[in-house]
Amino acid sequence: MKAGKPQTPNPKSQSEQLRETARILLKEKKADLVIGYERGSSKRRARPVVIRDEKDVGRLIFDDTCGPSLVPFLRKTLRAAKDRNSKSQTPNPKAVTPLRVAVVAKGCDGRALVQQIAEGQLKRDQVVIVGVGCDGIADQRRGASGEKRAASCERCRYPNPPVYDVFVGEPVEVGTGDEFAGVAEFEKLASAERWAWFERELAKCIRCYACRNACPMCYCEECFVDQTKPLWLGKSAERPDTTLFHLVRALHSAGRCVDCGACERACPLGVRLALLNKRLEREVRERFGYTAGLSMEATPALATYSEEDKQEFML
Amino acid sequence: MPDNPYVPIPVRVQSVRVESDDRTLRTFDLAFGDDAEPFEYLPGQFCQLSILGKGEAAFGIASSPTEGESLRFTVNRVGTVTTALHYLKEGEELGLRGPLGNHYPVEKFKGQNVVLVGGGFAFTTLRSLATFLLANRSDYGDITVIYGARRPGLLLYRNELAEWEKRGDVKVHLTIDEPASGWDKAVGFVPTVTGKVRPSPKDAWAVVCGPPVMIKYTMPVLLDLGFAQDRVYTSLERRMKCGVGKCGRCNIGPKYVCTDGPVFSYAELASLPEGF
Amino acid sequence: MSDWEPKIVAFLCNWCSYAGADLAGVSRIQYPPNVRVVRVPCSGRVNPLFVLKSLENGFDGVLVSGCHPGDCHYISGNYIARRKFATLKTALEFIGVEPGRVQFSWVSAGEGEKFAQVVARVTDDVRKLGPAKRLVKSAEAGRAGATLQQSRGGGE
Amino acid sequence: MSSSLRIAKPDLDELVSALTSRYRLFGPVDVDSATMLREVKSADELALGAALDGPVKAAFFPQTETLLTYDGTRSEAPPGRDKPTAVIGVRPCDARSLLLLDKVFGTGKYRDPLWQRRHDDSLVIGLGCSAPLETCFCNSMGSGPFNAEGSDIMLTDVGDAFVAESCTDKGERFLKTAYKSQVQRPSQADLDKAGQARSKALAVLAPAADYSGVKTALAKLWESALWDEIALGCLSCGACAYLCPTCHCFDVQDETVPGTQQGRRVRIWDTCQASLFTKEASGHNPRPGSKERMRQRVMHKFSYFADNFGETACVGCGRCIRLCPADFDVRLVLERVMAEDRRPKTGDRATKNEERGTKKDVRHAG
Repeated sequence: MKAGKPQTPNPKSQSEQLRETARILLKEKKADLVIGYERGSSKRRARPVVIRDEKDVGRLIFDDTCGPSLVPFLRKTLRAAKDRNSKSQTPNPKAVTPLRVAVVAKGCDGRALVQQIAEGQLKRDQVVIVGVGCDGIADQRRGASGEKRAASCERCRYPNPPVYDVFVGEPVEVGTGDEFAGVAEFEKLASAERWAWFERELAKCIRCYACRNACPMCYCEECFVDQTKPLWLGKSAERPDTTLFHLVRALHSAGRCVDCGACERACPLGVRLALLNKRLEREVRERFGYTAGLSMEATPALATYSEEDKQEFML
Repeated sequence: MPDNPYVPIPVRVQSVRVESDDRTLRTFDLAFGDDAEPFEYLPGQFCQLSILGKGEAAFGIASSPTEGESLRFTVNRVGTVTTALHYLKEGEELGLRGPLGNHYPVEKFKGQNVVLVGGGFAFTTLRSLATFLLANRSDYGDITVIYGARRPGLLLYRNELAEWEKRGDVKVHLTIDEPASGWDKAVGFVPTVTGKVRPSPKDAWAVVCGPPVMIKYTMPVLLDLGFAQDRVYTSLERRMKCGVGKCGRCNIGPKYVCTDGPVFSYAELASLPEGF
Repeated sequence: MSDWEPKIVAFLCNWCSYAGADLAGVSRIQYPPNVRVVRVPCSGRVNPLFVLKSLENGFDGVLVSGCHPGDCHYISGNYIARRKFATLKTALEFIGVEPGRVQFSWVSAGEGEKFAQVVARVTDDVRKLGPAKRLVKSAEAGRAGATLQQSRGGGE
Repeated sequence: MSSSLRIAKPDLDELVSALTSRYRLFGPVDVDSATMLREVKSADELALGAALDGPVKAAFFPQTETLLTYDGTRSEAPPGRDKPTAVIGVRPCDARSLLLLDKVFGTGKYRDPLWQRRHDDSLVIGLGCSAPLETCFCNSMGSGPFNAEGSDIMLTDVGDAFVAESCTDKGERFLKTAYKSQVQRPSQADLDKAGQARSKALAVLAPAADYSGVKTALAKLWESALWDEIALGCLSCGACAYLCPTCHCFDVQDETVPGTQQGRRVRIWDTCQASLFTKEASGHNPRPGSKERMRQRVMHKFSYFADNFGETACVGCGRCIRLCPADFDVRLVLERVMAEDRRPKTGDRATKNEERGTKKDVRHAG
């Protein structure tokens, strides 16, 4: 936790409390397994871990290195279990209780889970949301000091998950100020300057799709870039192809993106991907009055309409 | 092959005909230009056919080098490239890279009996092999062809099959999956028919080509009949791009289908993890 | 560039705008010949990817046109489309694609005159912007692509 | 035969000029948040000493490369090169990776003309690695931070200068004939500093792990449930493969200029982790899931490559760990593979465990 922030009253660290929570969930069979983070390849990195046994809860950690969204790993785990059930020799596969998975969720991850539920991708009773208050993930892009928080965390207004089953630690105070200040600042640039900025950023892209695969909201069975009939997009790493990929990905996540920043952190070359998403988030909020990941019932903005929608841009 | 194995040589469609009654298969005879270098190949090898702008796909050569200079391919329409190929008309040009891969061990077959077992549209390189063996008839012992398809109309090269049946120096056993009107030959799956034909393993080699499931069930039949693992050959298919062992997608264990294959003995496959 | 003429693709819905274009034609209303029309069943059918691919493939401008709100043959296709278009327009302008390259309109089957005006307006806007450069791939592919690639070599 | 030179840092530009007059020169360049291999014209562009994020293979096997250009049904290979290629400032792990790639592209029945065009007569100037990272394991892969294998010339940073040593005849010739600046020999102090850099690097690096049992173990683990477990910790993106200095798989695509019959056939880096990689036109996929694809990647590097070329296709650069979005650690995979091989066999353990966690075990997702 950062210096300068009020210490949590509980003398135990957030990680310790998390381990205790996981132990109880497993012991009381409230969850079959817990997906969380463990210390990774260095002391400033964390990696996803699947805990199945109480005795291993000691591996769980939570701190400002726990960047990756666990939602893709949750989906993967649920799918693997489903595949196994359908292949298993059980006389009545339907009698097998579906796997119930506890997942550690920062504010943004909690919103992603809510959005997945709203989009019918996840059933609420399949997951035990272990909410954690999050003070921001350290910016580990090259050249960053590691002290600063990642861009998405800097502007985060949802440090605590909107929905949870258990909450670990103390809720984190919600930041103030304009979360779209960065977007507004960027928009002051001339069109050509903005284009130059995106060109430079996207020149680094190697089309590895780490951003897409790490994104909690990118769950299409077949991504448009993987379709071959027709082949929508060349596979090259040259600029027009990479730009189109990121542009379409941003459009697909408009009104769904929870600005968790997982894409930016996943990018091995530090391409700043989230700014465009943030701009579209503002558009959707201002125009359609919708914010992703807050309601399990509301229809996502781009899947519905209002007759009163503004149309000043139509000829 | 030219110095640059990625550059196709232009070939011309000499003739094209619909091969199956469901029109999903077309057979092309391709001719080289006058200044083309001699194209030397043996049964079992394949080529990459190239429609510039659409891409490339690999096809076993269905003709035999004993038949003259043109090359024959039978193309099943499944994807982008094969669809583009199906639109080609006589006289039009396309690109060709090859011959690629290894071939059936026709040298080893000399003086021996050969059993060819085929299923469906994978009969292409078996046609090449049978034609090669028949053209050098005196070099080989008994030749047996067992070939099946779902329906009579899906058997490839029906005119030639009829000619072979008339020859008397090759035993031809044709079969279809289910009875059909006008069909007076065998009915049943290829593995079953093979079991009934009971080709002798003595001084014999077997070559099996067909869909994976057919190969899977035919192999044990042949082994039960007494064929040794290293005397049964098959030809494999995998998605390919480069065809020359570089692009890295057609491997089965450490072997590349494009350069170490496509022809493998059952003994070789048994030592590989993925198999067919 | 003096002989350059803008190349514009127009995605027109089958029920209104396409009929509007037709009416403009039979009424012999003059409008610039710069548009190539793609007829789509509904403006809701226009995937933003169609628009982006058009720009990538070298069109200088894109017009998408459908039925007026309330008139959609499929009840709500154009309402859903309106949300998509707003988002697409924002995204394009944010990353620095010039406003005016991609435009949207409602043209009914009876508005031949309006169709002509819309086309004239879009053509004029795009002409002022000049040939599209951002997002364009075609200019770099082909033979140019070969030399380009060599000069850039590795690292990309 | 080996000669050594002292190149004061301000004089580096002379070395770079000597290189660019004869070669297309590539080196590490800082591009905002990443260090990529880019073509360089002058020494001040170079980010020497930084851990290169992009792989060095890009100089010889670019991510997107024209195989041929076409017009209608006629095609031709791209034109020949103007100059051979040189790279400067690459770490020894990266320099060594080029030797492994040359086995793939430069040997066998078919040699790759595009690789040859860039790789023949190339010059590799390595830079001794004085700051190994936590993710580095070159020493476990039979190399080391100052290993000269693959380099023609090796630079060592001694503070205000580099000590340049030739490691091959080619490197020796270049230093003797091309670098014409007044020749300085390294002082004893320089050599001492170089020695200190070496020992410091070795001290930083974790002790070498013994992975010699991996290949034998892998041969027994084809059907193991281990692959399911390992695959759970992977996002199936292509970051590892694209950034790996020895991964060489590629896709081929045609790109036609719209409205014409002209275009180019390009090859583009591809990854065995993508489901499309082996998916056939019929829809059949011999490697349908992330388990099969993960197994392929590990098997290819640590078993098949050794079968075909006698070496492991890994130089221990650690990019696949350091830059992985899920912090997937290939070293842990190797350890688990060996551990699994040592385990007494008790039936299909993991599959049973998955059923509602009846048995107790933990598998971390990496």
